[in-house]
Amino acid sequence: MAKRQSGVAGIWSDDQLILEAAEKMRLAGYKKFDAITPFPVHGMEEAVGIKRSTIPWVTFFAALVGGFCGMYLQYWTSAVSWPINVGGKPMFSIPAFIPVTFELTILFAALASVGTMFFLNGLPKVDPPIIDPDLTSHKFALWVPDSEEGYSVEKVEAFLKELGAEEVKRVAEY
Amino acid sequence: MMDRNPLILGNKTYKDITDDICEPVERLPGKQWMLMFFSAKALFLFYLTSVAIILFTGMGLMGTNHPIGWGTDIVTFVFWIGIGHAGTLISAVLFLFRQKWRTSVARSAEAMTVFAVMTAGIFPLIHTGRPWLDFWLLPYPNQRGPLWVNFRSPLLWDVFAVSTYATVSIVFWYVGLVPDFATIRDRAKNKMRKKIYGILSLGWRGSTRNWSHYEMVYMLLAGLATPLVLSVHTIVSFDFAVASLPGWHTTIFPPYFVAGAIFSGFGMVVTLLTLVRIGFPKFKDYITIDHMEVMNKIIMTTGLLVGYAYCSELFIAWYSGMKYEQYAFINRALGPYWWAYWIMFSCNVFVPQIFWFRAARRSIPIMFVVSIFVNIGMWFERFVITVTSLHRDFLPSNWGMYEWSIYDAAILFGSFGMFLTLFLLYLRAFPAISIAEVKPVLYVGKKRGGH
Amino acid sequence: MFKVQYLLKLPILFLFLLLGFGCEWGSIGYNKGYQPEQPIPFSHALHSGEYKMACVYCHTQVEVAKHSAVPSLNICMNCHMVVGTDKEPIQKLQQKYYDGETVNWVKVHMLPDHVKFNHKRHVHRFSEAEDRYPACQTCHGDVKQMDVVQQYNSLSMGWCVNCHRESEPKGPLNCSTCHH
Amino acid sequence: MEKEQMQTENKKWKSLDEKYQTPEFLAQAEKEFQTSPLKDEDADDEKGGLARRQFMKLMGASIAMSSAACVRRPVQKIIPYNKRPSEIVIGVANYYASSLFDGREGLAVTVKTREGRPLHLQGNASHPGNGSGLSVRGSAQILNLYDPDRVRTPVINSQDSKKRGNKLSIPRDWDSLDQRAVKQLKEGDVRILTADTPSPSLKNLINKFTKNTGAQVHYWSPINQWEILKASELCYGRASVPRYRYDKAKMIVSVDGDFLGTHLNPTESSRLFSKGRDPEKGMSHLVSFQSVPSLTSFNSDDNYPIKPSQQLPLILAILHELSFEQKKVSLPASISATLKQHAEVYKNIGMSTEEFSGFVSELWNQRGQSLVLTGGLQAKTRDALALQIATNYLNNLLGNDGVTIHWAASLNGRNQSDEAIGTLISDMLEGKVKTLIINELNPIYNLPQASRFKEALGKVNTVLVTNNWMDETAVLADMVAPCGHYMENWGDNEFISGIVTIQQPTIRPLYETRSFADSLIVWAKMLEKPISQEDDFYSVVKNKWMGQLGSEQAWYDFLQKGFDGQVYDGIERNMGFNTSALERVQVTLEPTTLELSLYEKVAIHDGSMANLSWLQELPDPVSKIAWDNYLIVSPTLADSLRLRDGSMVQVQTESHTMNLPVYISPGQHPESVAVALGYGRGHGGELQKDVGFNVNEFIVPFDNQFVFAGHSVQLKKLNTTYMLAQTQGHHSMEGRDIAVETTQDLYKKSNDIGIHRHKIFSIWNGHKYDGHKWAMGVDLNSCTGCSACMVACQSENNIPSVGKKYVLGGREMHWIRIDRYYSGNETKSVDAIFQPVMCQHCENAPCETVCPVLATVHSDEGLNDMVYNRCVGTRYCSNNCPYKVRRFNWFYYDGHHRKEPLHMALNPDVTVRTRGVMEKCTFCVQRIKEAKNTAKDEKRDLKDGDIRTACQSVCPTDAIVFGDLNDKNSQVNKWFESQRQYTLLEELNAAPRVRYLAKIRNTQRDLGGGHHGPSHSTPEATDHKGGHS
Repeated sequence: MAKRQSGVAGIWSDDQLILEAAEKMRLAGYKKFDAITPFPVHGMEEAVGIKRSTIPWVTFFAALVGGFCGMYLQYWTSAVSWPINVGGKPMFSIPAFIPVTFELTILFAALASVGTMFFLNGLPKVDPPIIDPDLTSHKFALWVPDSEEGYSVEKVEAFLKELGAEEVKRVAEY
Repeated sequence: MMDRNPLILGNKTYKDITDDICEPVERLPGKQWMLMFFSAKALFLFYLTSVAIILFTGMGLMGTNHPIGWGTDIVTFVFWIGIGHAGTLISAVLFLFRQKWRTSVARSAEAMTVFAVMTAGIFPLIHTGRPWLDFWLLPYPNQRGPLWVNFRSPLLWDVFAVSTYATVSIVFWYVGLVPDFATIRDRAKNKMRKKIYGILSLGWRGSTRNWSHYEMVYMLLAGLATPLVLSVHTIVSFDFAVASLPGWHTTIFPPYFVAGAIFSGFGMVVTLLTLVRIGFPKFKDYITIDHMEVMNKIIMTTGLLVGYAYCSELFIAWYSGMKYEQYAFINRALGPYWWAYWIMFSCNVFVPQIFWFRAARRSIPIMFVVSIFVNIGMWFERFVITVTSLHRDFLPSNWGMYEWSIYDAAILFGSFGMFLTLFLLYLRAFPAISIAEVKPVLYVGKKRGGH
Repeated sequence: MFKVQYLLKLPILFLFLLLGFGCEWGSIGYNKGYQPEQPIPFSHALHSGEYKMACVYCHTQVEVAKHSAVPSLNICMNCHMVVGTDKEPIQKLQQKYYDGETVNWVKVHMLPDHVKFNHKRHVHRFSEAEDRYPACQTCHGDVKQMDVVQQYNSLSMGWCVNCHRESEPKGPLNCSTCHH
Repeated sequence: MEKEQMQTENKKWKSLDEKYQTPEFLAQAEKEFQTSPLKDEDADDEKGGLARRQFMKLMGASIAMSSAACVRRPVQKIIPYNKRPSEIVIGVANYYASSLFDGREGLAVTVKTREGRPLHLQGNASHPGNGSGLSVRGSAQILNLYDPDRVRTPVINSQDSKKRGNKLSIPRDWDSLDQRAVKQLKEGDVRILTADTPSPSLKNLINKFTKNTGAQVHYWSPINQWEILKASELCYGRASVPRYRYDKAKMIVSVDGDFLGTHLNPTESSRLFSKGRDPEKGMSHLVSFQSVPSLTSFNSDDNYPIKPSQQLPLILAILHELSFEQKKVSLPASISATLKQHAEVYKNIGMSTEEFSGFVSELWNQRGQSLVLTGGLQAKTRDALALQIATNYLNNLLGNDGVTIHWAASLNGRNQSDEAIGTLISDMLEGKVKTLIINELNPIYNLPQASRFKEALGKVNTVLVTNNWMDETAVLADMVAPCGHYMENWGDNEFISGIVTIQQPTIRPLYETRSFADSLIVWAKMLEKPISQEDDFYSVVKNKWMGQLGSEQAWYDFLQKGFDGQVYDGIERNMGFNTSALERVQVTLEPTTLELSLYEKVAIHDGSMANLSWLQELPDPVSKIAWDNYLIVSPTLADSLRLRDGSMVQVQTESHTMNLPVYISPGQHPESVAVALGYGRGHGGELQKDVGFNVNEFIVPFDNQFVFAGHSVQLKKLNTTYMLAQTQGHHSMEGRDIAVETTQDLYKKSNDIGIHRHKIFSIWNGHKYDGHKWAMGVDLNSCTGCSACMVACQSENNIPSVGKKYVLGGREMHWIRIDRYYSGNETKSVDAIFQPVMCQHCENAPCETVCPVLATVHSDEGLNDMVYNRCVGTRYCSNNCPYKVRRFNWFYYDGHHRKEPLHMALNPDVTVRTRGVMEKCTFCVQRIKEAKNTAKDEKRDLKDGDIRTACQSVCPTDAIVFGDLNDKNSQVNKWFESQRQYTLLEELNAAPRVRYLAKIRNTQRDLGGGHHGPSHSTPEATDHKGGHS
């Protein structure tokens, strides 16, 4: 994601049509192409050939760390660092320590998930170039970067037109 | 399968949706909005002044006293936190249940959550005797030994619960907003606007890879927010339930509080959305009368749940055989604060029963009035729990009355100024309906128009 | 106690730094090293160091009272009726004494009003216990070397508490030990 | 623990040397305290100090943050002594034995001083009178000393002498005042109006002064016992007020004699009374007939509300029953006719014939060890003298004279009468008086217009007042000579004949004051008619006692011990009774349908110390109302007039009409109402101004006496209400086992107090307390509810007073409060039970668990520590405290304390709390530490009794005991093992370290209260706490 690439984009204005086009493109052997849509189009992931996101694992482990930190923080401060007799309760009052443990579990998990998402999606980006302003409103695009195996502008342009793109754009930097 | 009404009315295209929703953000505010905003702002400034006077002079200006250590501040805190719950519930729980109708109302409900939690969060901070030392509630390393905090105190659980809830709510809300910010960015004609929304959108593109991670995270957040939202009001209820007072020390409190929170939250959503519908007539196609009806059904249901909780409290007090508990509940209903109890009971249990009638459920004026009653009732519920339990506890020699002062009123009503100011600003600056979420449900309940 | 725990502390420390309250971690704000100028340039280095006068000669009540007390002027005059009368500060001191006035010394070691410290107890403890500490120097530093007295320790609560924790037999760690 | 230091450098205390009294010197002296916790800003930065504190208030948070930026703290200064007095060690308290008169009774005290400031008072434990006990007013004398409204220099008023209206007060020095005074004194026709003094030396001086100068002295005080004196003179031939031995009496009958609260010497009386009330060894039987509910009636075993007009008939009915019905005695014929008329008065007070005859039989059976007591303001009807004579006769018939009533050990300093001032007034009116000296009396306030005192004052050329306040009388005087306080002046006091207590000053006079005795010496000398060889009263006292005791060493021993002599403790025989006195026993007071009594309150008395916030803020032990007086009406009367607490009524007697708020009290007779004196002060202090209502106009001058009770009165309900600041709004226990009581018979039978003992278990073993384990026991059987502990606690722990407005708002700050519950039939007579409640120091403290910042935690000795400086003020602890003993600083309350010189009364060992902080009873942890330090210094273990908490040490009845539970022999351990022991709210398992001993009532009745009582009453409309609207 790091470097900007040049490439070719084909633009559709119907989500059903671009879904079919993406399917065809994948079957035609394109691997690095991507669809750009204003909203998540149902079935597009399979059409473009993207595997299930791995973020749940991150969430799971972050939750474990959060829970552990929460409980350990409370254990250490209450029973190790400075044990104080509070209300005649044991120093390590496990039942009373559950709520904070739980909250930290959730907090760690949520923040880690979002952080990972940002990381995987390369966000935040400062002022990235866009292909077409309508792609976040009502148009849909298929984008083939120059890193695609056997990439050539003309070939891709032709293929996109063949797939029914309403407009094909050459993009210098994306 | 039943035929269902379309979620979005009118023959809209994707572009129409974008245009409709972005419109309030892109045009200059109307007179109506300005009037409301400046009224709210004035109230907000009044609120800040009142808080400043109280901080300067002392908590003694409020009505709290001995034996009633908690009053308007805590009552209103619980009230606002409760209101916050509907937003997360709509966006997270209904998301998990795949309730597609949530898409039109989720954004505003979430915004309401965030602002309600912000409004609520002020109260525990200012209710202390020395608010400038509130940071002592955080377990940070210090030069006092180090001296930590008491993790056994429900107030500390509150610190973690409310701050986690605020954080996760804001993150959830913001994650939802990112694609919409990108939409506004791309539509922007003005450079400044493009820049601001460009920063807010974090450079969102909308590629399928992005959407794939995004949807996954959205679901995960929904999954995390659901137990969180339940835990938060559970923990708020622990402030009372963990204490030993008759009327507080009750195991029913967590579910009772959560039900009450959903109840009051939906009440507030209905209040706000009826106003949004009036303010932005185009939104009527997105926030349809069907949406409102569904929410009214929830209000009625949760109202019954709350009513069940009231009755079960009374039953358990009698059944427990504990004289303090029995007295506390007799005193609630028949003691000096009987009026608060019966305001609570009527507003929360009796009034929503009108929603058994379909006509009432679909009548904007009726639902508006009912939602206001619900919120009044829910404030009184917290008042009843907090004040009437404290004012007569174990030793009759200590019994007393709450000394309601003008500062209590100022703080209570002023907090609405803060909330409304934020909400009105939000309506102008942020897309009030989730653009990216509404589009996929455009054709729900409709035949898809071919090209 | 256990070395492993020090390792386990690390993630917590990290969390705290994240919270951004690390600023109170050091001895910042506790005036360690505070060394104000005094109205009369009294030198502990001279009196206590060179002339080897015992601390209690002037701070008479440190062994019998909570407060160590800065000596009243008549104690100064025990010697300075005759000693050093040619020096200007001594003349000033004498003048004040005869006028029935007193000297407004600048307070160096300050505890807040809500801390009740007992000199007597600590001095006895330090000089009578088996693991003898130098009674005054432990907290006040080597005053014998100081021309102008300076605050040697942070006098923070953590500093107090750690000494109560680490010394044998341990000092009490109740809140009411110092605060009431 | 008490270290009574000998006073060696006497000159320091009583030097009249002006050098020590210049304002500069005083300012310097105050600076000397500035390193103590009293002042938190440096003294030499006077302008900046306040601004900085404001800044701290506002910007606490930013300061806390900015500490990270290494900002230098404010520079503080240390200001050492020039020459340190040898007895002063900074930080170590000195204790001095002394004595003072609290306006009602004389008390031997121990004065605690720190760095030369008196801080706290306790009773002198070895004194046979009040012992370690101290009255509410006694403790408050500390505040009196530092009262900011005291007159600070001699004052000369510019007066229109005819009208006596003050135009201008000019502060002067003593020289000019003395010269003016002496000039007037030389004119002759001098009168002195003063209260009788218990000081033999002063009395001697006064006598010499009158002899040498021809002045006349009139002994009077507003609340005096002339009728007792007169009756004893008529009956026994000697005028004295006897000392009653409540400890020796098996049966005590009080007809409006409130000996536990306001009559004569209540502190000593309470002490003696409680000695005869041991449930294990046998208890006296106290029967009260009261026209005003009082501490005595609430502490009685059986009580009957009566009207003032029934007092004398009741005594006569008893005599009738004894002689004519039961034929135990035979009476002279002269009185029989009178007796017959009133034989059946008991029926009017709700007693059946059997009940009354049983009561009289018991009295007869206990003859020789019983006591019938009448007196007090409530008994000052027009028949007051007849009542006393009849009572004396009854006691005589019962053989109590000389046994339970000691005439040999009389109460001194009470030889004063209404007649004396009556004579003075008529002399003044006749123009026989040229100069009048009024010593520490305030007749303008205390007397009604009808006494014509003000008018008479207009006919006096010169009025000289020796007083500490510019009060109602002083503003009308030509000269005011401030006379100083007990703690500034020397003296010797013989409160009880046979035992003389020393009065040592413990501070240099704060202002330019001079005692009355010194003034007399100076004036006599200037008149060239000296009354003593010595130049000052100190020398007079010292020489007198050195001579009497034999040596200087004996004098120092006297100072150290505080008193000398013995109290008569034998049995007087052959008292004789002059039956001719019985001729005066005539009932002249006609009963009416509604009668008014004036009475005095425990704290306010005649209003002479009304400027003290501690006394005003103290909830009255009987009504629990602070900052006001009110008309007490019975519930029955309130019902018929539809009155509620706080309703205003128009009160009309023959002499006066005014509007008063109503307080409904059980234990009041339906045909009798009462209102307290001492309120509605006009001059003499900021604090007392417009507090309550001045009801002195209801006093009626009649036949050489002032009549306080028995006035026929009419009430009219007004449609306004008034806020009464009551600290306790609910008076029924609601059937809960809170203040537990049982009857002696039941207790003896079952050895059990009849409450449910809960089985309590824990799921873990709990913390161990291996060192000390502090605990407190409170004996409800001894506690009379006198509230001395509340004021002592306030003094010891720097507890602020908050004022009426905030008491109304439920924000009073007392760390120990006395709950008062009623039980029984509220319309007839009720039982009341008092329960002191302070922090219970629970082992499983509910407050600690909920504090988020560890501001309240447990110490390893089981104390519930409250750390003010850690508290952020969530008030959660207070909410979760089942006993509601925590108090919150809603504002900066130290404002009043700081009004100089009140800050000097602050105890430096206890932190002054800031705004927004919770506080509560600490078990006097500073005293625990002090005692531990002393024990360590002496290289010994702590003994039981080394530590006495402030409340414990002033309790006249020893109802509070404090100690170590790990010490098997400690007193508190014994109490904890007692059969009567119980834990308040035991079922909550908070495991308090305070336990109560149940109250035992020596009665045959079935007690209504406690668990026997009504189970659940429906809550009524409002709680009164926080006032009535």
